[in-house]
Amino acid sequence: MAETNGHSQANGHSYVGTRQIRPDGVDKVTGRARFGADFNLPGQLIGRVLRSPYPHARIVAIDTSKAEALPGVKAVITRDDFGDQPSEFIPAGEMMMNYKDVVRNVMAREKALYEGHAVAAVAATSAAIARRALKLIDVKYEVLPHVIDVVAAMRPDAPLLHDDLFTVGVEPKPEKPSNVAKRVEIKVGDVEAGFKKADLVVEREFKTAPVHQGYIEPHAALASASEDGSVELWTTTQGHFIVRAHCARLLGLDIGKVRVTATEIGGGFGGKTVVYLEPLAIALSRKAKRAVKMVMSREEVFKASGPTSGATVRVKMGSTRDGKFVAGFAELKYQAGAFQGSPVQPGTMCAYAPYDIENVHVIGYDVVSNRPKVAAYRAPGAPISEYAVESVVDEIAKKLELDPIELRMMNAAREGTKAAYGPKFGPIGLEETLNSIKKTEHWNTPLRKWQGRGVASGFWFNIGGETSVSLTVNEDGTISLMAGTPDIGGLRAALTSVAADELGVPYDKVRPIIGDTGSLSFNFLTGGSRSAFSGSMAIVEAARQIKNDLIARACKLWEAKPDQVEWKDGAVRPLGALAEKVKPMTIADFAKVSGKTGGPIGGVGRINAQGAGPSFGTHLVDLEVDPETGRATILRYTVAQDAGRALHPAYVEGQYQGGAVQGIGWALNEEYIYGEDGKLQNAGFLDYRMPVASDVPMIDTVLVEVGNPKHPYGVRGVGETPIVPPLAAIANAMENATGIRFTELPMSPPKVLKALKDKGLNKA
Amino acid sequence: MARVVLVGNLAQVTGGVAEFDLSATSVQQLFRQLTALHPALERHLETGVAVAIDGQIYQDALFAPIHDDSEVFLLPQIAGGGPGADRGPTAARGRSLAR
Amino acid sequence: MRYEAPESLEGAVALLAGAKGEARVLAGGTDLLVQMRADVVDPDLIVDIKRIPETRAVTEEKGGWRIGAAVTGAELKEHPRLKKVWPGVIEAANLIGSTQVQGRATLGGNLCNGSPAADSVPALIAAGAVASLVGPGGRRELPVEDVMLGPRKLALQKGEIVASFLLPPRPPRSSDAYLRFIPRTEMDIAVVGAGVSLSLDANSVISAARVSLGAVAARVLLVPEAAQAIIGSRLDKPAQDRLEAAARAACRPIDDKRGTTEFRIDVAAVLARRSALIALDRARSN
Amino acid sequence: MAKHHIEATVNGDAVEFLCETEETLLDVLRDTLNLTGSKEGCASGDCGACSVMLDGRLVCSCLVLGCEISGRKVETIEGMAKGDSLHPLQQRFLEAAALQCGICTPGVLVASKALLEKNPDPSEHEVRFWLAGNLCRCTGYDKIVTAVMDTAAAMRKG
Repeated sequence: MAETNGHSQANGHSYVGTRQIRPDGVDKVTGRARFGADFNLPGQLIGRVLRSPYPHARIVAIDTSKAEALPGVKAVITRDDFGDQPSEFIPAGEMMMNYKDVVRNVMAREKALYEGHAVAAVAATSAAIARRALKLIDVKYEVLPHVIDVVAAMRPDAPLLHDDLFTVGVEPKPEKPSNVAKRVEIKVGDVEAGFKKADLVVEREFKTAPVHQGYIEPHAALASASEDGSVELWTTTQGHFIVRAHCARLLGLDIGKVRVTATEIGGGFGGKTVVYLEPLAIALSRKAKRAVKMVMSREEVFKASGPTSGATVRVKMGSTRDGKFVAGFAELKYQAGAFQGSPVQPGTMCAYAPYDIENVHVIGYDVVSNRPKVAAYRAPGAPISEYAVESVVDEIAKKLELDPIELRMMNAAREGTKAAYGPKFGPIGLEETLNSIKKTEHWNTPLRKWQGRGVASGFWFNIGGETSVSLTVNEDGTISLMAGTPDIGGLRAALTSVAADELGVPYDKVRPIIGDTGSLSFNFLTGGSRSAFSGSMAIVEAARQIKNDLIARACKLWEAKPDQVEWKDGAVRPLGALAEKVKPMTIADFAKVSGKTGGPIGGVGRINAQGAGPSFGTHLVDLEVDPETGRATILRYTVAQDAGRALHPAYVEGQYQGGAVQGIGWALNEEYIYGEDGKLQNAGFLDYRMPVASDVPMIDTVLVEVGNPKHPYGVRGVGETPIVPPLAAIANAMENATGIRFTELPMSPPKVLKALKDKGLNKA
Repeated sequence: MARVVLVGNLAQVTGGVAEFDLSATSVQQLFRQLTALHPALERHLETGVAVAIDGQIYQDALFAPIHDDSEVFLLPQIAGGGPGADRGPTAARGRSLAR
Repeated sequence: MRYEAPESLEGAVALLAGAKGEARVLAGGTDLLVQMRADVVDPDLIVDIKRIPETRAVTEEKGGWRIGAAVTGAELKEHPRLKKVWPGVIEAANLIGSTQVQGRATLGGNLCNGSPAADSVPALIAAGAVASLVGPGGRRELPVEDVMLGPRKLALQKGEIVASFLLPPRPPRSSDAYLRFIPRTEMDIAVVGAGVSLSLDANSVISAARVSLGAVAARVLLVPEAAQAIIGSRLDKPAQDRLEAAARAACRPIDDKRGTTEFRIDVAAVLARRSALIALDRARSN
Repeated sequence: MAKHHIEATVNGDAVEFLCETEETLLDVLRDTLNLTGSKEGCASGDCGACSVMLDGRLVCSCLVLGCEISGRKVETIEGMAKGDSLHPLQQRFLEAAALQCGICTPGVLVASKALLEKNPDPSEHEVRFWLAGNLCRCTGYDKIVTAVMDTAAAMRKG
């Protein structure tokens, strides 16, 4: 059987690796593309949510009678419209999802656990009526003391959020409930022995503030439930199959009865992997017997959707005089928000991952507090722990008077290095990223007073996971590609290039769409930098099925044996003597006779993609500090990251640039600001200060490609690593510019000016 | 005999025993043998474990092969940008384990 | 909620004076609409003044300039001559929000929103601008520094609106400047604002000056002591130090999500000095 | 309260609609005129995803009342392409991957077109400060600014 491995086109030219125009692009530049809030149904009602004004309160009673009586109100729901869920752990990576928590986060039950927590929802014939109806719902609260900061929440006398939450991972099993949901730990070698061998030990404590993913599109959902138990749902999400599973569970529906369409998604970065409005819209629609559309306001997005953890991290590292790291200890305290499930586990595993250290011990605590439940934010947990470690690494370099890149090079993880979280690494590109930064003109340009340069490396595992795609050959030989992982940043362009190369057809003959949950088998969500990695692997499988089918059909048509034919450059070609008798048949030729030769032509790829290769990155940043105001200005930024093989270089560069700028915001100005009353003070884009176009320079990128042997094209996920290095790179640049080691993020002007004043440095 | 190492909190379930030498030739056999030694492990193996075999990380791959000289690590499952539930209510999906 | 767009000042005054419930003036709307959407205000009547000629005009008057209350920041920036005469006032007006907000935001709206952190108000006060108010009792003139009494509190009587501002005539060798501090480079509300307007005599000694600070007290401040600190000097180092000391002394800031008290005082002094130096530089060259 | 009856021009077409006083131009465009190209990211004028041209002036349509546009001209993203050829900015944004998720793209394109009509040869600084009101969280702005400057150069060559 002449199995094909043809990855290239007729003239050896290949779309993979080139900058094709994305097939879904025209609609996005003309305003035709439809995002969450752009879908409407005839006769739809508008839904709005009543949210708790208190950060912590028992909900004694909810009286919805006056709201229900308001003309135009068609349905009102509260906790009573959702059956309770047992405490059962569903594996969602390390943030174990527990449906007892999911149902409570979607609609408060016994208690409101954060300001903005949903308490009731209404559906009415207009937004104005819905808003008025909310004011008529009478909720009796018994306000309780609240706690926001993670360290405060861990104190034995702290207000308790859940009286049935006992710390897991602690021996002996505690009898008293606490806000510490879990203690996690990884241990390699003997860290105390390591510290004894160290000539230099540096220990620092760091503090980071909660930051939001900041996607510009608010959450939106449109649900239409019918009396036969079937549901149609349009929602902006990173994982419509996951949304379907959650909604089916919370509303007692068969999964097969629920069909979810993923709309175009206006940014997610991990924050749209959770359900907020979807179960409410379905419940309201079921009750009102009409479609219900719900869209969050920006204030609701900030108050009621999950930012990433604020955290306190203590790092202690030991190094020999010549710069060999001999011991790495870290203690991570991560906020989980109202329910357990912070990214502290991946945080512990990533802390020392970039380095080859014999003795590592990392402890992590998952701590609840009266804030919205944390959701993933791009390499969840890793930016925080690696910020702390990379800051201490920089301090070691300074104290040992070693070049910061050389020091990292000496300790860098390579192929065969035992990772701090256990297994040996396969081929990885950390060294190549360090070398390429060293060779840049940026690294070698001199700086002036009050200017500083910082470097830092970063790592993320990347995952594969369950993925289903389909390729269909249409009657005219054109190809319909259907993937099941929502495309946020150019996935369809990457998959189209792979499909075109695999089938030997022109790029513009392939039309990619994202299928709804009724059109494909199960897909895990877009996250973990997995969609290009797994999607392309599944497309190769689907294409293989088509090519083998066409080879079989050719053999029957030509009455030939498999070894007399081969697939090459988009056609089945006769070999040897047979070549005189018959002409090659292209995909379009087969499409014309598909009926006669067996039926419609197509292939599906249904895999659990394995072999995801980690992506390492190293960032370099120059900044300038105004000593009289404490403001930092980013002068220059370079990202070098290993992509394995860039299916579409422009969108890989885009991930590097976007992650870097999110990191700049996280490091300099972004933070959730709470008042003493436990309420969020900056729930809007005016005072939640994300970088604007004039805040940042061009972000230069270096595409390192150390192939991942476990992928047919050598691909590695690239989406998450870019946000890991910036926090420390910028902190190291600040130290380089001011001589002060800032250990708290964000390094906002008031904090910087105060530190400069304390040292009498605040003069030009 | 493959060398098997438990990473993270799993060792707490086995009373601190973190390393084993087992004759398993697949992940499914490995889980059976581990559960036979430590029944308390079964719940964890079923819902929240990734398996690294000679450096490659497998998630939910019961039939991944294990060789005689393999080095195997059982890790807390790694999820990326998506903490969303793995597969919702039917996560276990009737996976046949040690039984 | 009623919406009216009168074409005369008298029409607007009559509507506002006669309004039963809460009435609000709409110029650019870049503050009013945000507050309405956030349920901070729920007016029964909106009076759009953009169809009233005086509010939209920029005219020369008695050697100075009369600027309509509803002229937008973008229009001020494009005015051929204003920027040369009053660079400080124009750069302040142009720091209110983004390009899009510039297309709508007005000097009248910025003042009457009543925020101590308003960007254009320190520059108008430093310039010695006088607001021309029209109400049931007719027209009266009020220096801009007297219009704002405190956060969201104005010296306007019921039914009174700001129709326009008069910028006084400028002796030769005069200029102004406005600086503000924001953590980003755009899009933020001023954490501190400093406007300085000054004139030089024949041998470049400061003969007249006005200094105004924003976001450092319950209202935008005119700081006479800061002006005294530099009048009679060439803004040498001692004069700069006196200016900084006077600016610090005048500050009564609060801690809030945008800045701490200590930070605002420190930065107010720095911006007052830097703004004065720019105004001096500009005054020398014209 | 009776609704306002408004007549105006949107993308060159005469339009007629009823609107409540508190309805913004963005609400009217999206919910009444079914032009969903302009997006709501914040409804407070801080993100620019709703940018439109109002009588030739770049504004946030969420900060304009529907009843204010009586007799005036509005241009939205849906009016940017002429006939079946995209505007050079639209084409360049696709070629240069100057968008990822695309929610900010309509606002950025409308704002960039307004810039180039005012300033055919903008510096990087001028482009960045002009677009400071258009938040983008995916791209880090690099490819957007580059695409605007490249388009300006190409248009200058004619």
